[in-house]
Amino acid sequence: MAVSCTREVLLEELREAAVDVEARVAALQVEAWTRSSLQPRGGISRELCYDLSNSVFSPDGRNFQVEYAVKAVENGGTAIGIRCKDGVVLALEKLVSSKLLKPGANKRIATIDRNMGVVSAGLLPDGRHFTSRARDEAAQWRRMYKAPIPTSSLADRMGSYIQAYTLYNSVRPFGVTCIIAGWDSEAELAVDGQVGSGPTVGAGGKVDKMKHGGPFLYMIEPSGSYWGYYGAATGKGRQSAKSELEKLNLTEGTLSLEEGVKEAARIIYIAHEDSKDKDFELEMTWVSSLDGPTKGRHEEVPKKIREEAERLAKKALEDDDEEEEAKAEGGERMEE
Amino acid sequence: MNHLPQAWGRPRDDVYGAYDHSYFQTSGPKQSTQQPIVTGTSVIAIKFKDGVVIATDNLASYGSLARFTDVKRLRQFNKSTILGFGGDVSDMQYLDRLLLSLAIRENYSSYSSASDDTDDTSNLESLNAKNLHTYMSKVMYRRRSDFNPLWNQILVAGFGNDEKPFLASVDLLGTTFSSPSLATGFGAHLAQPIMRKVVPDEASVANLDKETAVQTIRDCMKVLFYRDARSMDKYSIAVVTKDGIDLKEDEKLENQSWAFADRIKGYGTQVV
Amino acid sequence: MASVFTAPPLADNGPGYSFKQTPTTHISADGTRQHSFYPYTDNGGSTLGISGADFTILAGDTRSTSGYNINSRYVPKLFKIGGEGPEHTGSSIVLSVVGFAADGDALKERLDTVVKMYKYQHGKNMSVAACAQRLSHILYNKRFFPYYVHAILGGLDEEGKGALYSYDPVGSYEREQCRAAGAAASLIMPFLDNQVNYKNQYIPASGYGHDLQPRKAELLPRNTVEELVRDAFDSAVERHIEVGDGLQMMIITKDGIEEVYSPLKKD
Amino acid sequence: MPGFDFSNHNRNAALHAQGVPLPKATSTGTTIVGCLFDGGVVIAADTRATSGPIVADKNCEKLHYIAPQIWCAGAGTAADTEFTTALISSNLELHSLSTGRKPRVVTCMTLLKQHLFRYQGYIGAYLVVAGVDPTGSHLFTVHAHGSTDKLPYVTMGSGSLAAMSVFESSWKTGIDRDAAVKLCAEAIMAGIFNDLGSGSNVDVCVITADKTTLLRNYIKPNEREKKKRNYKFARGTTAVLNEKIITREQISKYITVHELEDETVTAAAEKMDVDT
Amino acid sequence: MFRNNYDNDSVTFSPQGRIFQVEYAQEAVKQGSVVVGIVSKKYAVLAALKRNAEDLSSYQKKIIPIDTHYGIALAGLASDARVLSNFMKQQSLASRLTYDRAIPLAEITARIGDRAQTNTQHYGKRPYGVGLLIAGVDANGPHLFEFQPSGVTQEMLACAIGARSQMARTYLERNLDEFEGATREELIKHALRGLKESLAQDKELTVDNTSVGVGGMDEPFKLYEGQEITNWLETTFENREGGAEGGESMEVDS
Repeated sequence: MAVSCTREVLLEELREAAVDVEARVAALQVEAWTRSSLQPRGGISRELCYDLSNSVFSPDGRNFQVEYAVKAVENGGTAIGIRCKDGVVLALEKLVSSKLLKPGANKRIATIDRNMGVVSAGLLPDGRHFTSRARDEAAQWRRMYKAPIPTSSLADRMGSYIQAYTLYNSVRPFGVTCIIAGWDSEAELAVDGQVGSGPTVGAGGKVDKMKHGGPFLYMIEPSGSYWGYYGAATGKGRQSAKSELEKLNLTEGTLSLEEGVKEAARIIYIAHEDSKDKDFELEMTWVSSLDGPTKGRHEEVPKKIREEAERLAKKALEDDDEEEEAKAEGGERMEE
Repeated sequence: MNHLPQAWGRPRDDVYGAYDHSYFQTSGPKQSTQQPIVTGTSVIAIKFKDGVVIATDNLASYGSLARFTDVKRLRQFNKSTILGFGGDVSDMQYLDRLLLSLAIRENYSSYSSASDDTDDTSNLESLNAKNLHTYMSKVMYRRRSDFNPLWNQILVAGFGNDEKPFLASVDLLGTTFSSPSLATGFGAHLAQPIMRKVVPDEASVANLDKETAVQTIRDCMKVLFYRDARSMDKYSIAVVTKDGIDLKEDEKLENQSWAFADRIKGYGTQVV
Repeated sequence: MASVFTAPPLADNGPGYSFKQTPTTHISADGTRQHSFYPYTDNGGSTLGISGADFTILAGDTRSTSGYNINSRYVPKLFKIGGEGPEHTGSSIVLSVVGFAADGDALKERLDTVVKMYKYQHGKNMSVAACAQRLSHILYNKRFFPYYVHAILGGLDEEGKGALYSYDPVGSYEREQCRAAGAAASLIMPFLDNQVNYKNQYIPASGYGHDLQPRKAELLPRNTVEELVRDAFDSAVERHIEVGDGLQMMIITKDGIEEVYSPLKKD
Repeated sequence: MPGFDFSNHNRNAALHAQGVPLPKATSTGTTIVGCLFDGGVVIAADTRATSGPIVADKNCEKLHYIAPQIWCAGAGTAADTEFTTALISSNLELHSLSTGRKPRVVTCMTLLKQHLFRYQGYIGAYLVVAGVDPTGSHLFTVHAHGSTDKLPYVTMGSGSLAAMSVFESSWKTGIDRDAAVKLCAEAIMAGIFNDLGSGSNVDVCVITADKTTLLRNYIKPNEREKKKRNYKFARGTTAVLNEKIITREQISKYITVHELEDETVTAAAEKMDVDT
Repeated sequence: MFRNNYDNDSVTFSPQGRIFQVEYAQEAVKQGSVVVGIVSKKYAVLAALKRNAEDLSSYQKKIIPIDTHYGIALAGLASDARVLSNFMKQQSLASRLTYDRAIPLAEITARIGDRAQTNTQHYGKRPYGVGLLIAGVDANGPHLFEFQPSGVTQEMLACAIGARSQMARTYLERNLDEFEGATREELIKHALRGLKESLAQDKELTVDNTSVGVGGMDEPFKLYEGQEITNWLETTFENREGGAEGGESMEVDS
């Protein structure tokens, strides 16, 4: 260090040293805390091991195991759902963990009954457990009511199922957040197995101008709480995805399914920006109204449409980069 | 000596009298299905070189009353398999719902194993007719063994594991058999003799074309309408081939001939 | 008035009931009418097994009937048991079932599963003697709701000699030289007694009157047995209405199972 | 004839009450058909007689003579069809002799129905009566309970449905003799091959105004294959336990013996219908 | 990272959202000797290095044919593999009996995945300590699936698990684009070479310590061991650069 030091330089050094010291102290503290299983945010409650088992409230009223479960969700790929006026689209950023994986074979968006889809982010096996339970619920509903399960009822049942896993310390919470997309049929549904076309006289139980069905989108967190969404996002890149979704002002309900597919691809590509180092595969599915492309069925977005959406997404990203460069150059020019 | 198996291993009817089944009852009258109530009559089907033709009339009888006249007794399972139901209509509806849940489950696995390059997941391997027939026979045999039968006889038409036309029957006892032509109920007595002349054996199936097969089935439906007191002249007919199922559900019997009646006077001595 | 059909063969409401088993309607004392479901029927047909020095032949007709109707002219009654996969490759045991076909199929599948699991767990094939005993247990398991079938099991024993086991519907079994089962059993069995075990045959000029020596039974060569089987079934078809359409034969030798199909009269 | 006599009925009911099972009349399978044509009528039948699942006779005759131009095909209990047709045939001949005219089919039908009605169906005879008489050609069916039909084509027996399916799909009004014979044969074959109760051969009888042609075994579609092995036993295979010889002189004490000249006559009479 | 508090059972998340018991189970897979799986357009091949306790003891079974159309290769706790393979055998037979159909490999893999998942969510249960490669041919063609103790199952073009399997995986990644169109023999050679990569320097692939499982569109899945794999071993390692083995033609009962 140079010998000549004016007061300002000394102050500067002190200030730097202070910062330096502070950082080191913090690191030590982190070290201390983690060693004794203390966490910066947990504070006292973790010290007394309230975070070790499920169903246990800490003094400040939190179930730490559920909060840790949410952490597991965050390191999975980004998953989003967009509710459009004539359908719902689900998209998933599937990080490719090894070149040996068979491309396009490991589907992670599942179909429930025929008109609903579920995408999950977090521990994959937990996601599959969620899916198989959802399928059982849908089958049980059909057995009981001889009609497909409404998406809201499925979300409600799955919410309570997930929540149940936070009540006992003999189980751990689900390490997934799931987005449920569904299109409830707008047509007057026949009872399953019905024969004949019903009475030819009288209303035959039909109420005209009764409108039902339409697009539905729900997201269920490890705590079991769920909300209805116009646009939902979860997983690693959920922040950037959420801000993009908000820009689409979905609340007006004017977005068409075709545009929704393109937006979804673009948002996934943006969300992928902060894990650029890993290669990824875009998986996209959609469910449309009866007169839409999938005739009320939840299906994978056809390859042609998906690749077109990816092409546009990549182009959109390049345009944004140029814009930033232009802005950056603009910025420098302004400074000189 | 009565060689038939019923006489094996139990006291002889002709000495001790018919066995009184009521002794089985542990408590109260039996609740499960013991007789068909609303019934569908014959289902007939015939194999030809490119697939199978299957037909049923659209009637559901309530005893001798023609109760429901637009009941579709041909139910499609997937793109290449169709089932024809004879016997109790309520059991048919239960089985139809069972098949719907099976189709939904099958779609799950065929969807998940769809590799990237196939856009259309429907042609992916799902259950073919042979698989479905095996499944149905297990369901029927299990219900029979619980003394709570599904009172139906079902013909399953489609394609087998060897991509060749497949036609087989399963009934309320779980008895299964396959043949170039099949018919349930009255059809076994009235339609089979006609169909067996057209396809006496598997070899003749190979040179039976679609038109002749469909015409044979239409003739049989006419004969059944003449002679089966629980039949109707409105029927459904389906042709299953490799490129899918052509199902028509509101066919009407044509060119009936009642000419034999024009010179009949009375039943015996009446001459005028 | 349409010509009335004669009553008995035509089952009134049940689909395809055989002439004896239309659902019985039991009218109890207080007049309540209770229909009961009869779980069995008889699908006719006949089977036959003959074992020789180093082979066993199992034969069966392929006609399936219910009442006076023919269900199908080709429904096999002989099944390979064990071996690999659905084609039973490498199997050396054959089961023949006759009587109520649905029970027959169920029995065949139960035994096949048992033998396949045995191979999976023990790494070697099940002997025909063990398989025979296992079949007896399967049958006796349902002693009070029997499999209404007459089963015959064929294979090669440990020394490579032909082995034949025949069963009653509830599992009592014994090893035999030859056995006929099913509808025409009473027609075929005497023929077998005479032609396979040489009963009532004496060696000419081997003595006078009572001390004429009975002819000793010996193991017959394979083509003799095949001819006997063919003639047995031809005769059975002549005199029994439920037998006909086709003859399916399976010949079990140390080199595996050879299957032969030949037509029978279709009336 | 006083009114109905139900004493047998009461006896049967009493016996049944004691637990004695009633004799069950097994349905003897059969396929018989009849069909009118321009100028006459044809009837046909299969030749299998069964008792339960056992074939009693492989080549029996089901076409019965009633009158030179009236023949009858019988299904149901064999003895009943045999004796009922024989009884009516003789009564009809007496009637024809007393009226001095050829017998009429309608007379035969009436005799049959009244006879059968009297026995309330207990005589299990299901008959197809056909013939030509001065008033024209006629075809009737008579059921065991006494009801009759008059139709252009009829079928009876356990194979009646199989036969009827052939008629319903191929019969046309005003068919000629050869077409009718072919149709009836086709109908019987449908019964033979689809109904277990019918089998073996096709007998046909064509009756026209001038003559009747009985075509016994018109079609034989079920010839038996030659046996694979020869089952002739070597002489001495059966033990002879004891022997007793009675000469012609000793026997003549009880019966009178005639010497017949021609050996072949007796041989022919005894020739049994051996299916080689 | 200090984690002794969160690794006692499989129902406790660590602050980072990890379940250490599951990760430890994945370590158990690495204790097992290496197994390799490769699939091509028409064939599915498994190759396994068998280990024996001592020189005179028998070798641990590594490849189990489950049904005529597929088999599995295991790495890790053999007893856990036995439990899973019995379940798979029973499910395969059930599919044959109920539908008369070879069970789709995606279906059976998903079922054992779900089964493994429950072991990671309930107290008192432990994850399976074994990894599986499920290889065979079903109605949709050849497939290769990897099953991990966490319940994760992935369909792969090629895969290797077990001790030092990373070397094998690197070999497989380098030759990835040759597998699609490879012939039956080439595929087996690749598998054996992949296996060899993961061997310690002094170890050799011999007829005793190697087993191969091959299934194809037109042939049932079959296990080959002992003498049956001599020529595969010889042809595979004959053209090795060193060629040292070439000279050693004498039959060595190693």
